[in-house]
Amino acid sequence: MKLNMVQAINLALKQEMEKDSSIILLGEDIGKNGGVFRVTEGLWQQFGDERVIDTPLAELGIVGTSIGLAISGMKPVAEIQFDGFTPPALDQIISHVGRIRNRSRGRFHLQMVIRFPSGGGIRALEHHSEIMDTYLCHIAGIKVVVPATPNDAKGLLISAIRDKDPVIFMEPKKVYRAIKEEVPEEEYTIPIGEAKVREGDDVTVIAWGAMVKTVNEAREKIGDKYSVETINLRSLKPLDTNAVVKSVKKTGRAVIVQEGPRTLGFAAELIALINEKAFLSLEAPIKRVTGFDVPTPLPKLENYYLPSVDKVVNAIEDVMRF
Amino acid sequence: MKLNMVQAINLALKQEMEKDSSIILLGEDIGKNGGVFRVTEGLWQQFGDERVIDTPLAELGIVGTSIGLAISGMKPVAEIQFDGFTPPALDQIISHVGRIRNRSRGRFHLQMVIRFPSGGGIRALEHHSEIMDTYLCHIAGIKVVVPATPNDAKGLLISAIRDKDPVIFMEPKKVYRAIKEEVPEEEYTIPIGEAKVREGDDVTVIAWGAMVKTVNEAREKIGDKYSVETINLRSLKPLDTNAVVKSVKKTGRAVIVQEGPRTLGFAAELIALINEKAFLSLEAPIKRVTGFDVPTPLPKLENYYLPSVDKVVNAIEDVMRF
Amino acid sequence: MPRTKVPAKSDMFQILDPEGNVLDKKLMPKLTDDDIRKMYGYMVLARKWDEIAWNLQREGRLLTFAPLTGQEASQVGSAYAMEKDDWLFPMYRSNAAMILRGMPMDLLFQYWSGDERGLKIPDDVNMFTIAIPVGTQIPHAAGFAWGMKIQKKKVGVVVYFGDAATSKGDFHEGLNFAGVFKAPLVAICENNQYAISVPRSRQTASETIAQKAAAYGFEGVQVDGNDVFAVYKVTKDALDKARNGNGPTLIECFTYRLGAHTTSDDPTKYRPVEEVEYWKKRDPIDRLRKFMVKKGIWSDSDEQKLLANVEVRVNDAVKKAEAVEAPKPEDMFNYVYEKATEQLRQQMSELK
Amino acid sequence: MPRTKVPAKSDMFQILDPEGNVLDKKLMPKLTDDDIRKMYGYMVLARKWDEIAWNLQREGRLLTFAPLTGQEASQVGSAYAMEKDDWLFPMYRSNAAMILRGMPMDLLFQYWSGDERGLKIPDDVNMFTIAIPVGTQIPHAAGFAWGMKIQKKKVGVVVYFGDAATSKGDFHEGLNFAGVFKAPLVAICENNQYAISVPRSRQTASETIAQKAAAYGFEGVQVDGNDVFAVYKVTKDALDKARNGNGPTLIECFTYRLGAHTTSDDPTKYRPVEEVEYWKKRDPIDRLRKFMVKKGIWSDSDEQKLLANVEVRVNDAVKKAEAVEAPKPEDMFNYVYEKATEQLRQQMSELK
Ligand SMILES: Cc1ncc(C[n+]2csc(CCOP(=O)(O)OP(=O)(O)O)c2C)c(N)n1
Ligand SMILES: Cc1ncc(C[n+]2csc(CCOP(=O)(O)OP(=O)(O)O)c2C)c(N)n1
Ligand SMILES: [Mg+2]
Ligand SMILES: [Mg+2]
Repeated sequence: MKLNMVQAINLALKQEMEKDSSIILLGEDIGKNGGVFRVTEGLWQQFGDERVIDTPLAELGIVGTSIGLAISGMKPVAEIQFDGFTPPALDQIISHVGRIRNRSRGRFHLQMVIRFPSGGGIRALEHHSEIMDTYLCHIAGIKVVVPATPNDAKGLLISAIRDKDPVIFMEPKKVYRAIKEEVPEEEYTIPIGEAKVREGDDVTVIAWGAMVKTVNEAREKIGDKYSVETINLRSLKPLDTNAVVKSVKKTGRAVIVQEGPRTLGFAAELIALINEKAFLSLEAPIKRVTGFDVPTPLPKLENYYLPSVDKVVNAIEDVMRF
Repeated sequence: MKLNMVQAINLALKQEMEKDSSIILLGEDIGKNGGVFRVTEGLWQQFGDERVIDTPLAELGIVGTSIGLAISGMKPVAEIQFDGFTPPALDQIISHVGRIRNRSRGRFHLQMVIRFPSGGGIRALEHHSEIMDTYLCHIAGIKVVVPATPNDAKGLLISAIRDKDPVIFMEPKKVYRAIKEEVPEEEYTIPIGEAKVREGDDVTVIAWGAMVKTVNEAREKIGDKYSVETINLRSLKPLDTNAVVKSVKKTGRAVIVQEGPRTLGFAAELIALINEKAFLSLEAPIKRVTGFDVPTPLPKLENYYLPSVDKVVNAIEDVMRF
Repeated sequence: MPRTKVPAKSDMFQILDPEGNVLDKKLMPKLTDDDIRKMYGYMVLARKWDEIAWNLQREGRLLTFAPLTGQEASQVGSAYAMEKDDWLFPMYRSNAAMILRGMPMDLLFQYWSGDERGLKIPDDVNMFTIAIPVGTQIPHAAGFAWGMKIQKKKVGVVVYFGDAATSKGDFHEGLNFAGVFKAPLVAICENNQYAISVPRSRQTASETIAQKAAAYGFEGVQVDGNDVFAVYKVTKDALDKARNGNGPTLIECFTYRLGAHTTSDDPTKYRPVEEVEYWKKRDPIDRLRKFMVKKGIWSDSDEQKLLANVEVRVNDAVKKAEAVEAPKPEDMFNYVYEKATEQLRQQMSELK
Repeated sequence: MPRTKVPAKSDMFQILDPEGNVLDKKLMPKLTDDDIRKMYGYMVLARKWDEIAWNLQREGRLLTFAPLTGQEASQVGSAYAMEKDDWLFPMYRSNAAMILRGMPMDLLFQYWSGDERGLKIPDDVNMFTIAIPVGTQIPHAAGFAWGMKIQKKKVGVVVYFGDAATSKGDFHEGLNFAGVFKAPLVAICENNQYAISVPRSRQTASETIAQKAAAYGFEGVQVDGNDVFAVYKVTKDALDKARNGNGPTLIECFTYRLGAHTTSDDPTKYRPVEEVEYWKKRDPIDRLRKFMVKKGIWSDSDEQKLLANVEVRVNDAVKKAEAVEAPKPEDMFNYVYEKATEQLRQQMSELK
């Protein structure tokens, strides 16, 4: 079955909800309207108003009540309408979502998912193109997952819904309808914490979310000039440190492609880890290709801000020539 | 005049308020009560209820109205009572504080300071010992300042209040009363973005806030065994990249001591920068001594969590022996 | 002046009925015929702006934007009640109010085409930037109003937001501050019955939005938002009260969004045709025109002239906006701080 | 049943006057003498807990903690009205309610001495963990109550918070959700007149807290929080209503914190002696004792026995808490996830 990411996510939700009646969806406009990106299309019609729930416009309330719903025995899958509207929920996520298992010494845990469209590249208004991974990956006690393809999305979302810990699920909106690929009709899971590696020998290029597509295009463009190993991280927390370290030990060179602002982006953490675990293998400084430390520009300048195929190619060249 | 950090901050506020009647303080319990750490003691009595303002308990409201106050021509210095209560204000900080100059193309700017007691080490309750630097340093358009001593505090706070851009001022509460030092009575400024270096030759140890004291103690303990260069960053954003790079180029070895959780702590950014700008000088992997990726434990275990003098000493030994 | 008792939709304040008749002459605010024609002109202009912008968006010349068709009385009535020194804090759907208060239309087009330079509000326009995150502008406006009070300036502050914004903590904390500090704030909720697809009844169980003011210790008024005179009068009174030091007011303009939420929205998915038809009969522009015609201050030829005039003005603004040269990439670095930091200067150099 | 009209402190619901006389026999809830003595016992126990904990804190054996002295009726009256299956969402000052609902006192001591193991609430106690960040527990409770409704369980949910919590967005968004989804929630605001040093009047301009319920479309009641019977009755009615599917209630317990905000606080800095004296005369424990003595169901020797008994029980709890071996450092890693991640296992190994 060829599906795009929107369809793959929709199918994962539908199949899990059919199996487990404690799963409910809540968010803004996810019901009759099917979500602003149509991710929940048809689910309200199938599961009704008690399981696909339009909420008041209040992200703190959505996440805060999801905590209570999870404690009560439900399995909430909350949608935040856009990345840029997750900050109102950050207090509940930082102060509670990541802490309730710990604070209660395991009496309570949160089987819940918070999913939202993530990142730029669709020529959207202010606050509709943000990357939130730094804020979220710094928080202990939560997991952070970013699919790069429809296939990733279905398998990872099913894992996320079944996970006994709270999972943040960031859906690269640039990819939503940009890639179609074969996705199994039946359910399957992709373990959270496992990267996907496409082998190569000369240089390791690491990316996640929408940047995986950019990296793949760069790889095409480079062709046979260098043998590029690419890593699609798929989850940022927990991270597949082994895959990263093993690869860099082999290639000795690394480029990291990160969509968000540079300072304290996830690339910094990857560089720190490689420094710690593969220092002696490094033959060149690790290069990061990232957004800039400015508010995400509006569409007229967005393309100058986002990492492009050319920037990635140049970075690979730089690292190889070092 | 020998002052501790609480007194130094109090004096800076008092002197600036005497000079500039557009400066107002707002926050919870900062008036008659003088603040839970007594930082604003005596200021309500001196400046009255219209300039030292107890607000409702609402951190979003404090920061959100401060934005409006700043646009109206006031210079608000907002206090958040504890680090752990800054997350309710994160949306206003992320979505607006860092963006208003940019969004309005310079028509509006925010001359405002958000200050709060920061970090652990005082055997406090949950949410009273957190380190927020990652969340804040990732945001474009704001500045982030962390004094390590009373002297730093006075000079940096005066700079922050006079800065035409919004400044986050994190006050290491462990240091509040732990150090007394000579602080000039008259006003003076310390430029935001300038680190303070104590020279040495063998290894660079970088810290900020309360960890500077820990590092200084480690340096004492190491004595003449190694010549340690220490850097007190003083501001994290903008960062004194030159000071860091110059030092590591000289010593070839670095240890970074960070109070907060490891993953995506500010140490990661420093490692990324050193990798980029001083790769060839590095003789050993950079070592980071940090808090763990767990919710800050309650006091019974806090000391196992926080970087200690011994851990710093061990890290220096490790890096030297590499 | 009749004010809404809490909670009672039937007590909604009205002056003009849908047929353009004045319900009670005593309620009619002091407005010259010229004022009335001006207000009408702004309403028609705003609707034309929507129509032209919608087409531009369909041609890919604008980004997503939010039309206000149906809410013209609510915006023009309230903004027209403002004095020169008053300040406006808009939301993303406040084009009519912004234009009335002096925001150049070409800048608006520039902004909605994805260029931040469109939000460089001219220095002599007392207006803040547009808030996209729902409700977040309310504490800004409250703080600004409070600042006016501290500085003893007699300035009223108007902030616009939708019905769904009342569900946000920002609404609550902002209005609570305004109440405690008696800020000269007029908080205008344009209750257009929907948050995208979510109806007002799913937004809150309170019968009216106006009654939420009780929580903050000041007055709340529900007004017929399609009645430009009622909106004008209620806003003017609230602004006078604010400037006189008597604190904030919450005004609920009971209205309806006749079109889509934005250019990305298909409202037929979530609301019945009959409902839209019902509201079309209460169109605020028709209502005011009927009044003017009955009063003999408006003719068919006035109407034709106006329609031609607003079309030219909007099209001129489009032309002006589209003639502006593309922003330079460096532009994204120039307003992050007063002075670019070393880090930013370095990043800027990577553009080349 | 007399309910507070909005806004009117004088309409506050009362049953017992400060001298222990029943104002109106018809209002008196059905409680056996044994019930009443039990309630009194919990109130006295809670006060003793405070006293002993205060001293322990001064000796460095406890961290900062928040005494509830003065608020015993508000907590015991409401918690005693709960049925076995009901759930409690506490704040940091809810010790009396927590103990009454089955939280072992030694665990509380352990928690307040800085050991998270004290918050492992026993499986058979229907209670959530303590919220330190003000107001954040309100959406949790609203969500839990909503979950009970979805699961068709007849369970009422009580959440406690202070007067200042009502200023937070969490209060607003949580109660608004509760109203929209008709969750079986009883939201109890212990209005003890202060947020640390900030008086209620600086917290909000609304005359009562109870009237804030109007914003969410459900009932708000102001009750004399030092009158254990009034609190009991209002809470019981609200819980019955909740379990019967008739939605949430906001209860404002009008009370006073007789002691310091916490062990770190010096209340003489911000409030007059006379005010404290006024409230001491309305002490909820004295009031109930006077009632019992007048009714002939309490004697001096009962009092002596009770005092001795609570002292022993509290001291035993202290002993038990202090006999627990220190937590192991690894403990901080064991409950971050269901299964420690590789990263955490590595970090744990650094402890050695
Ligand atoms: C905090 C936040 N959440 C979600 C959105 C996405 N969104 C944009 S408009 C809208 C509905 C707003 O409804 P209302 O406040 O009634 O204003 P209206 O658009 O009807 O004028 C939503 C959900 C947003 N802009 N901000
Ligand atoms: C979000 C947040 N901000 C600040 C604090 C610090 N603080 C602890 S209690 C308190 C006052 C709370 O007052 P109230 O809600 O009336 O409850 P009370 O303590 O009086 O019972 C403050 C400011 C906090 N715990 N949480
Ligand atoms: Mg609306
Ligand atoms: Mg209180």
